[in-house]
Amino acid sequence: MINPRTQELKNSRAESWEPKIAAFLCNWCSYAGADLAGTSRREYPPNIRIIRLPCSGRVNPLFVLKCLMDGADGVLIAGCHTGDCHYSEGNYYARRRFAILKKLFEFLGIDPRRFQMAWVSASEGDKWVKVVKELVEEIKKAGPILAKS
Amino acid sequence: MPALIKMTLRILLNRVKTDTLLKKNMTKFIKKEDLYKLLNSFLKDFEIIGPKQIANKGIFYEPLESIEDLYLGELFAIEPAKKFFLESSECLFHSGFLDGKATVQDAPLPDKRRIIIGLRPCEAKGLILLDKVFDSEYKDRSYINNREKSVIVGLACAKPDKSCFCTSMDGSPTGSRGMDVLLFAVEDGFIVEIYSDKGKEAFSSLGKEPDEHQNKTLSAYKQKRSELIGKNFKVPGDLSPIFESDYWDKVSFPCLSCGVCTYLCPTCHCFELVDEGRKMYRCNDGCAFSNFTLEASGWNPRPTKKERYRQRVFHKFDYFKKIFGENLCVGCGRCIRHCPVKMDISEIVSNAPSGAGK
Amino acid sequence: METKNIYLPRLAEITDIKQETPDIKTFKLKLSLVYKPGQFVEFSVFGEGEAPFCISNSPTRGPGIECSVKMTGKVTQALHELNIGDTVGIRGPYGNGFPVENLKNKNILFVAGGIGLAPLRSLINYCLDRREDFKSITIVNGARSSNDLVYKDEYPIWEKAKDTRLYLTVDCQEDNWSCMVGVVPRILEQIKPVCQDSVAIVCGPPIMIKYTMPVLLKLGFCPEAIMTTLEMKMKCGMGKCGRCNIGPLYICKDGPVFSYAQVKNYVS
Amino acid sequence: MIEELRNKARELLKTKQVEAVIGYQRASDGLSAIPCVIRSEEEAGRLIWDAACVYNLCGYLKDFRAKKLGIVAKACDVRAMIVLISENQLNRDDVFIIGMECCGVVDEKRARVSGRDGSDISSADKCKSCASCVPLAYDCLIKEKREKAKVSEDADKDKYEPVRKLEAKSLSEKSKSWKDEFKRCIRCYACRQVCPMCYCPRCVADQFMPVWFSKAGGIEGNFSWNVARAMHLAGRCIDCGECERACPVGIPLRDINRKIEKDIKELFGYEAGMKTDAKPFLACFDKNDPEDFIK
Repeated sequence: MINPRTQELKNSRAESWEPKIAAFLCNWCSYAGADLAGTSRREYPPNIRIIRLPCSGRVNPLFVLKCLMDGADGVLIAGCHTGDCHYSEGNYYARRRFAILKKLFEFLGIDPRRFQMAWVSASEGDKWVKVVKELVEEIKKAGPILAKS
Repeated sequence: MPALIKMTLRILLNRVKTDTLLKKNMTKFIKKEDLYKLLNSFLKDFEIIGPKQIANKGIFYEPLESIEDLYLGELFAIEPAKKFFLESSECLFHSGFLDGKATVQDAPLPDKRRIIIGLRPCEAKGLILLDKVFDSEYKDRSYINNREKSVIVGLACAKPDKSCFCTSMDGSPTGSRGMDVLLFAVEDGFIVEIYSDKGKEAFSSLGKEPDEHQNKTLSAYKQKRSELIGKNFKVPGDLSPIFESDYWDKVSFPCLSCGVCTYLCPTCHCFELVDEGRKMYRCNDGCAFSNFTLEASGWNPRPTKKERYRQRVFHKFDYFKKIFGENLCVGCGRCIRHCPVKMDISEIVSNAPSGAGK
Repeated sequence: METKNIYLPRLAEITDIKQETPDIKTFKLKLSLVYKPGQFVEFSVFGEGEAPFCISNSPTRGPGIECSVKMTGKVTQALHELNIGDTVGIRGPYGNGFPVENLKNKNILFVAGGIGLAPLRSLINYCLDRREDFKSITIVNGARSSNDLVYKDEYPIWEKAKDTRLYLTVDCQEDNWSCMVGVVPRILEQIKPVCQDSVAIVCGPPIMIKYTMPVLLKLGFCPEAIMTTLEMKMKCGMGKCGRCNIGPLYICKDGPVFSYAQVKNYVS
Repeated sequence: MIEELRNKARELLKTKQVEAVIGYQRASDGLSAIPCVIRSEEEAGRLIWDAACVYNLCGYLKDFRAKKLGIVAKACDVRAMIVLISENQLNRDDVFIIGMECCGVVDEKRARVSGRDGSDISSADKCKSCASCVPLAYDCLIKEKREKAKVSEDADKDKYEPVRKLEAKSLSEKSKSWKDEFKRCIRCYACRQVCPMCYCPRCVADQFMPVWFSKAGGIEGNFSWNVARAMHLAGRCIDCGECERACPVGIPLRDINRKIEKDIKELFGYEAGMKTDAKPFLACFDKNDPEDFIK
C-alpha cells in the first residue's frame, strides 16, 4: 500500500514528469565548481536542488534515505577529489560510507542510477555541467521513483 | 412482547453487539469443499481475511485473493486479528488550505464489508475487551466502523500451544464470546455454530443439520480441548500492595523494552497520534518503549524497564479490572511464545509476592 | 448512523499573543467553548503535531480561551512561530477541572511553580469574580528567576482584591528583587498558612510537588484538602491511548485535578 | 559442563572478583533458556548451559555501568564484546568472560514458528557456517566434554552463498521481494533492542525533529528504517543472528547484514570483531579504497 502522502505526489506529477534530484554539494569544491559553471554562463538542466554542506563527509546515509523516500527521484553527492579536501579526510570517510550504501541500495532493489557520487573540484565548472546532464538523462530513463515503490 | 420488538429494532439498526447473543444458536455441518465454495461466492461483495501460511515465517492474517491460500489448521497466527480493527497506522483526518483558510476533513472510512475467518476464541474475546475501550464513553469512529463491517468466523482450537492459558482467564479453546460464527474442525468438514444475526445472515443458507454422531463428537471436542491447556494459574486479586516491591526489579531484568509483546497482544490497544504532512495518523505504540512517556522537558515518569514492565503487568491484571471489571488478558500465550528472551507473564504474575493474595 | 470523529479538531484563530517570558507565550484564541477552570485542550498545529495545554483564563472572563505555552518540544516550538491570525486545531475541553462546589466558603491556598501558575490563574480569576463565595485567598507563586514569573501584570490586581495575599518568590537573590527569596516549600514554612477550613491547590514541576506535599501535611492540611493538577505526556486526552496513567487513574480523564489522597502512593 | 559453570560462578562470587554473573537459566516452558543475573552463590545453582542458550547476553552489560561483571559467552558473543571494546563501550577488565565451547545452538525461531516443542530442532543456520567454536578471548574456558566439539562440517563453504543468490536476481525482482518483506514490518524494534551493537541512549528512530522514518501507512517508513538499521551495523555486525531470530514477522535481516559484511570484506578486507585494537570500520579509511563508482 503506497504511503498516501507520496500517492498524492504521484498523481500530481504523472503527466509532465520532470525528475527532482537532490544534490549534496561540499562547500569548498563542488559548490564552487557549480558556482563557476554559473558565472561562466554554462547551461544545465534545472532538476537539481543543491544542498550545501561543509564536506561530503557530512552527508549522512539518513539524508539520502529521507530524500529518496520523500519523493526525490535521484540523489547526487559531490565533493572534493581525494587529497584536496578542506578537512583533509572528509571525502575518504564519505567514499567508504557510500560505497556500502550504493551496493546496499542495489541489493534492495533501488535502481543504482538514482544515487550517484562525483568528485568535482572548484575549477571543474564544465565537469559539473557534464555530471548533471548525464545524471538527469539517466534519471529520466530510470523513471519516477514512485512508479516502482 | 416489548423485549422482542426492542431486540428486532436493534438488529434493524445493524448495531447488534456480538455480546448480545441470540439465545438459541444454530448448529450445522458443512464439508470442507462446500465451505470453500461458499467463501468463494462471498469474494464478490465481501473482503475475505484469513490466516495464510508463509514459508518458514509462520501464519499471518491477510486479505485473501483466492480461498486456496486459506489455512485452517492447528497453528496460531503470529499477529492477532486486532490489526484489522485497530490498524497499526491509520489516517484520522487531514488538514489543508482552501482559499487561504485552513480546513480539516475526516479521513474517509472503508465501506466494504468483510469476513474475518480463522479467529481463535481468545482473539474474539480480545475484541470484546477492546470494545470496552473504544465503544464506550468516547466512541471511536473507525474502530466501530471496522467492527460493524466485519463478520467474525472463528475456528476453535484443535491443539492449544503449551504457552496458552485461556482457561485461567475464564476463556476456553472453544469459547464463543465475541464470535458471529464458530467452526469446529472434525474429520471431513466443520461443525458450524452460528451465534449472531450477522452470522445467520451470511452462513444460514449452508450445510445440513448435523447428525447424531457429529453432535457427539462436537460435545466431546468441547470437553477434551479445555483439558489440553496445561498451564493454569490463580489470577491475582489486587496487585497494588506490591506496587513498590523490588520483585519487579528482579523479574524485569531480561526485558529488552522492545514492542513484540504489545504489538502481538490481541488486547493491547495503546496508540500514538502523529502528524505527518498535515495528516494525523494513529499508530501503534507500546508501554515497553522508553519514549512512551518521555516528556519534552526530559522528565520520564517511567524511565527504566522495571517501571515499564510493571506498568504492562498492572494494566493487564489490575488497572483494567478496576476500570472495566475484567482483566485485559485473554491468555493467548503470544507474548510468551514470541518474546525474544522468553519472558513468561503468567509465571511472573502467579509468582508475585503474597501481598497480591487479597 | 455515522459516529462523530472524536479526533477531529475545531478550528480556532489566534487573536492575540503575549510574550510572558523569553520562553513562555500566552495565546488568546477566538473560540466559543464551555469549560470549567482546570480543564485542558489539545492544541493541534497542523503539520507538526498535537500537545495538551491547560486553559489559563477563567470561564467568567469573556469569550475565547487563553493558553500559556512554554517552548520545550516540537509542537511548542511550532506554536511559538505562529503569529496573530493563524489557525490552530482545538480538541476538548478534557479533564475534570477543579471541584469548585466544595471550595465554597473555604480559605484557598494557591501554590504555583513556574508555568504551573497557568491552570491556577483560571481558578484564581474565577474565585475573584465570585469573591463572596470564598473566604481568604493566599497565592504563593515561585519561579526560578524573576523573568520566569508569568502574568506579571495581574499581580497588582490580585493584591488589591479583598482579603487576598500574594507571595512572590524566586529561587535565589537577584538585584532589584524586593519580594521573598527561596524555594516554594521553604516559603510555605515561613508564612505558615492557616489550615483550618481551607484547601490547598498545588501545581508545578514534579520536583516541587514532591517537596511541597510533606510541608503542607506538616502544616495540618489533610490529604483530602490538598488538590494538585498533575501533568504527563498525553496524546488522546480521553483515557484511551494508555500512557498518562498514575495507577488505575488516567490523568487526562480522571484528572488532571486529583486530591493528594488519591495519588499519594503513586507520587512517591 | 553445567556443574563446572556453576562452580566457576560460585567461586567468582565468593572471591568477590565479580559483583554479578550474567548467564542463562531454564525458562518456564522447561525447554528454552532465559537470561538471568546471579548475585549470590546460592543463586548460582540456577545457571544452565545447553543448545537452548541462544541469546547474546552482552547487550545487558550496558545496564551495569562500571561494575565488575561475569558473563557466560559463546564464540559469537565474545566477538560482539570485542567490537564493543574497540568502540570504547566496554572496558576489558570490567568483564570476566566465562568462555563456553559451543557446538551450535538450537534454531529457536523455527521451533517457535512451527509450534514443535523444540526438542528435535536442528542447529541455527548461523552455526552451520561458524568458523570457531572456541571464543577468541576469555578469562576461563569451559570445554565441551561430550564428543569433541566439531567445527560444523560446511564451515568452509562460502558463507555468503545465499547473499550471492539474492544478488543475482533482477532489479525489479529484488525490489518486489524486499518490498513484500518490509511491508510486514510492524516496527516493534525488537531487531534494535536485541542487538548488542545498538546501545544508543536515544535512537535515530525515536527522534522527531526531523522524523527520519515515517510512521504513516505506506512502506517508505519501514524501508528506510531497515536500511538505516543495516547501515548502522556496517563493519560492526558479527552475525550473531539475534535480529532475525527476534523478528516476529520473519524478515530475513541477516541477509542484509551479510550483504554489507560481504561487500566490506571484498572491497576493504575488513572483518568485524576479530581484534580488540581494530579501529571501527567507518572511523578509518585507506588512501586507495576503491572509487570506481564515483564519477
